[in-house]
Amino acid sequence: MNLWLIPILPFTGFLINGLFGRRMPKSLINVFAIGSVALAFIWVVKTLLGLGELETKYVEHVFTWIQSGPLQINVDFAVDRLTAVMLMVVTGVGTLIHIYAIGYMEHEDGYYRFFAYLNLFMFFMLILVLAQNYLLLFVGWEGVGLCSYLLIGYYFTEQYATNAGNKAFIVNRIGDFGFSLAMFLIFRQFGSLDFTKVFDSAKTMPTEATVGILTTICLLLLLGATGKSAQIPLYVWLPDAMAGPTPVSALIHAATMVTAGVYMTARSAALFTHAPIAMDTVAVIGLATAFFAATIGLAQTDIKKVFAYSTVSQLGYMFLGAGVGAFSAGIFHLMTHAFFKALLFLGAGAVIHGLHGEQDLRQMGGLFKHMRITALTLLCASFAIAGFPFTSGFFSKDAILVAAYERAPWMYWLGVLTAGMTAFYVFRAWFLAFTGKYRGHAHPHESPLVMTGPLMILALLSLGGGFINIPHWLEPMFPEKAENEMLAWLSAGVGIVGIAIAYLFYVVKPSLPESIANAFSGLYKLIYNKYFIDEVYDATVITPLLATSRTVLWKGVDAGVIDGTVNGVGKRSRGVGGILRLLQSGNIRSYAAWVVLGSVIVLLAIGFAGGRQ
Amino acid sequence: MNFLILSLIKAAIVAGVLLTTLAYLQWIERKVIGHIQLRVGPYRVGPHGLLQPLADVVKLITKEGIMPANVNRLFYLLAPFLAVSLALISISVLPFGPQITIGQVTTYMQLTDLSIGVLFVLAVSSVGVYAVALGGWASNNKYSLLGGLRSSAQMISYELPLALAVAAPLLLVNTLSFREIVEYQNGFWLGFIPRWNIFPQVLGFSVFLIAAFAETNRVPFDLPEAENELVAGFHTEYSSMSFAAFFMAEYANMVTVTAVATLLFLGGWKAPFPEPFSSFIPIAIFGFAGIIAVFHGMHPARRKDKYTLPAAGVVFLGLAAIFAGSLFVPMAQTILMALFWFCGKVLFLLFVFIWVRGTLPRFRYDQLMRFAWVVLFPLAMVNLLITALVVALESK
Amino acid sequence: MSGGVPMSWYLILSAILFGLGVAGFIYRRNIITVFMSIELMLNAVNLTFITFSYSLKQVDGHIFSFFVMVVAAAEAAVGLAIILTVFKNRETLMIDEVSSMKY
Amino acid sequence: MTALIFFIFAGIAVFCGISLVAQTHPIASALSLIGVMGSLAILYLQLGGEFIAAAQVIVYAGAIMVLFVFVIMLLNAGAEGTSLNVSQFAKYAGIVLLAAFLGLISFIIQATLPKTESVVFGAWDGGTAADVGRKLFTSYLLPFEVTSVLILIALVGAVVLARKEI
Repeated sequence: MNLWLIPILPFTGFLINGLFGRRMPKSLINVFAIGSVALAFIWVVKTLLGLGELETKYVEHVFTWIQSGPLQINVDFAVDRLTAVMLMVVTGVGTLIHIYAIGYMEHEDGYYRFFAYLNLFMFFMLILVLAQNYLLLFVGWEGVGLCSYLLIGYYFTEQYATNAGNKAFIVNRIGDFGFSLAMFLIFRQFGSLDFTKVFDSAKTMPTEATVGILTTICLLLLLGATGKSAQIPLYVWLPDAMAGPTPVSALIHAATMVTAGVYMTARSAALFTHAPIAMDTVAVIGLATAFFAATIGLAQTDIKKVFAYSTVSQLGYMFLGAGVGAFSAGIFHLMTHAFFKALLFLGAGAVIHGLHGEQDLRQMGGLFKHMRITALTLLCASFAIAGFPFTSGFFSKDAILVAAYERAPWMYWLGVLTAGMTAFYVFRAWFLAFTGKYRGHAHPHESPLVMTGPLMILALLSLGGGFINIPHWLEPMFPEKAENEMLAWLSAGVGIVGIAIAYLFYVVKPSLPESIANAFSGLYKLIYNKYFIDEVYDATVITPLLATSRTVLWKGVDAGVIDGTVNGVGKRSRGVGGILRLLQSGNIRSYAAWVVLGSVIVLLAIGFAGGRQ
Repeated sequence: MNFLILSLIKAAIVAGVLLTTLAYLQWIERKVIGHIQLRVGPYRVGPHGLLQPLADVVKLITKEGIMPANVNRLFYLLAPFLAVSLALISISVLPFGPQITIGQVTTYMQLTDLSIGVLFVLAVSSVGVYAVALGGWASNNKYSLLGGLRSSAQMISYELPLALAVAAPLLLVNTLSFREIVEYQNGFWLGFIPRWNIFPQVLGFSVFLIAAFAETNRVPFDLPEAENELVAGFHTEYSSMSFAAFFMAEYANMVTVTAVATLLFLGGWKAPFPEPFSSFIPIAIFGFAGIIAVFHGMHPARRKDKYTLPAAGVVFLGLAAIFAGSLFVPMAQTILMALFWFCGKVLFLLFVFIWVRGTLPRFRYDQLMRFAWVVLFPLAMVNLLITALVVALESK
Repeated sequence: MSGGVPMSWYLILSAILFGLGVAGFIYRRNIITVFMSIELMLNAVNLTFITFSYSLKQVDGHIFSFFVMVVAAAEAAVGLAIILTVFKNRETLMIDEVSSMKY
Repeated sequence: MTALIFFIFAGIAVFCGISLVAQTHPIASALSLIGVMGSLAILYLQLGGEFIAAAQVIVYAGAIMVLFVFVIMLLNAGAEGTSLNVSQFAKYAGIVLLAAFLGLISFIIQATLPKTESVVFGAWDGGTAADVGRKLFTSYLLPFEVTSVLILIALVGAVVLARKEI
């Protein structure tokens, strides 16, 4: 089926744009960038059609990468139903966002660079999704991290952007550290990194033998996932990552890359299901993140920050789903989230584009009449994320919440509360931006078709995406959970209540939020400043770390030990060389004579030591 | 010891005939060039200048050998010696007739049959450069040096297309022995087209012939001795027998090259016509020539012709009679026919050499080099590749 | 004795030629002569290849010496080009006088 | 007969080798080297290597040495001076070392090789052009191709080096 073609196509685009893009006209860059991704999408569709029902996993061996003793790492690509969903989401949404970026990035410098990075990202993301072993997955995992770093720091002339890039990279390192350790343990335990082999042997192992090691592995994997998917405690990089261009926020930091952690957890479901403690941890972390980020989202004024925290919160939902064993619901939410969150970001990007770079909600308002398509599509996305009945969010979120209720009712109630908050802050943003009077100074205008087109397609998907029955499709891999109509309607009701409150606060009585904020000023400040988490990290981790590095590692180890050793070696070498250089007369004949002397000695040795027979 | 005696006899015959031929080749060349230029050529010494070569030899031997000042005596004398011996050495592996039996003795009409005969000739011709280069260098004369440098560059350059052109027919015949190469060209296509290599290898033959002109330093490639710029090139300073040696070497090289061309491309001693006709052709030619000579002797245009032409006519008629007589002695016929066709082809090619000299102007030096590398070399390469491809496809 | 020559003689001849090459390399001053001494050594080695090829009745030794020749040809082309350049820049062929890189 | 030919040409080879080292003029050295190569070609023939003998003459004597002679003539290289500016070590140790080298290697050759093995002309003729070609284009095809690339590189390198403006 030539699976290798799927990642290679964007890679070709990357090579062409990266190497020659500087000299190419924009239209040609567009052709290669969008063409390569669109071709990849078409190839995915063709491949999936060709593979049919995918009752079993389809594996394709490309080449053997590492062969050393028992360690054999192949570059194998595999497609099963989970991968199929991810492939469709990544290439489909990716294509739309690429198209959107043509319009959004039109006036930016380094146009070719942007698209080259974006194509490179697609390449690594597809590697990640198609990988058939942990190491190859890790290659994609690190590659998307690299591209994320490059794209966050896209405006590298701005200090905040480079800082945000660094932050994302460093925080991700902590997670990757956990992931690496998990891989070592997996190899030590199972003797392989291949998914099929690991999961098969994990299934057949006796429970009591595996509990400890598997829990450790799963917790370490979880650490990796929290880094990539911005969960507590490593979520801090994602809001800052909004420094990148908005299409990047949509593609990488909403739709695809940040869901890699969820994907990886679902991929490792066979391990997690054998480690109940790890499962509970996943669920608790997911729920806590969902709730926590939602509260922060209530008070943000930057439109992209609102959506960023909403992303963190929704990712928390996915982990909650995975943690309570409803992997299929998690993946389902991953897909619908990709639709509506990409739409939210792209809509926000359209708004920012229309306002010439303004991101503050307080400087907006009344934009509905200026940009109707954007407003309407954003409204669709907002309904979807709020879980309004029969939109995509309704199905996927409620599938998770129902599964959570099965696990523990308090999780359900907390989730429902979060859902209410989600509905509130999303609509708060919508009302602030599109209703009322315009408070800014720019001249708002609607975006071109190349931007609104993807918005409309995504709006359709956000509304109707819930009817794609992902849990049923994933049934062979992850057993479906029980359904409970009642609970679903309840959470939807809470969502509608949240919308209503937002309407009340920001349309009917715009003075109300002010008074409430004043009434609970302490709480408001806490939320507004994101619980001072960044400051806490600064004080507890970063400052001590910097101090230790400066005093011990730099002054002590580097200047003292390492430099001392190197200089000492150099001095000794010079001393020895001073003696040896007497041999180096610079006269080629004397060298030749030395060679003859050497051969005479060798001949003598042969003569004495056994030349005679 | 039979082998040694036999070899000595053959060597003596070949050397005698060859040296005479070389001397008379000079006469032929002067005659032909003369007639091309509407002159009569040598005419004084002997009838129609026939004794001219003899006179030349006597002159060259008796002249004083001049040694220029400040030359390296050894190299100065070594150069002409090398030239003539290398030129003559290749003749030893060239066959000029089939296997024959005279009385008890069975032998080849060839000094020695080497299984790598072609390589041997190439090797010897590649060493031949030294004679020219050394002669030019040792003369301690700037014209000679320039001539020597030019000729070494030219001979190295043209050796490539030459070797490549030789390689193509070798691919067809799959052997390096001249004898087997000739045997391969036995017979006829469609009963009347001789199976000579020249027909599949027209391009190869052309390249070979052109490169051969350059290898022997003949017009239009006689840059090493371009008299209008370099006086006489590498042999400016040579006189007497040394000069004669260079001169002889040039003609010997011509004979070698034409003989190799004959063997490789023109079927060697094989007759160009099927058997019953080919036997009568020499009789017809010689007879006709004799009759014409006798006839002109009867009606002389010049006074001397009254004696010379009938004499020549008698000689030709005698030759015709010998060929006619040989029809009844099978072995004699084999020998004579082989000799006739081989010498005929070689003489024809030699005539072409002289003809070209009488026709074409000299190349300029840069044109000469460009022609070798830009035209001849690629052509030879293409020819070789196509031949190799065809051979590979046919062997499937 | 009339039948043949001991194989070792060929090898000793090769050693002698090799030694002569080394001597030329050490004692001669002209770059071209030094270069030719190297060629002499290569030739000596070729002789051993051919001799052992005869002794083992295998053609591989011939192949090796063939490769040696080809490499020698390449080496001569480049080496002589270098010598030409050196002469153009320094007007000398004496190996001792080309020593600006010394020390 | 074999012994006679061997002695004649081995003698020529050694004589020419000595001449190569001893002559002061490069042209003389070059001609001596050609002499060595020619006599070695005869010895190759004796050892059954008819192809390699021809190649020796064509490639070595006919092409490589022509280049040498050509360059010597082009540069008009004269005889070198008599002053031997040899390094002290090489000057004194060289001769002794060479003598030791030759003695040792002869000793080892004599001691190691079986005494009975002798070379007879025509006893083995596995070195024909056909044999060499077959081996060259089957077992040694890759080295052969690599050599062709090497030649190409050398060609380009020589052209670049010998250009006028460098």
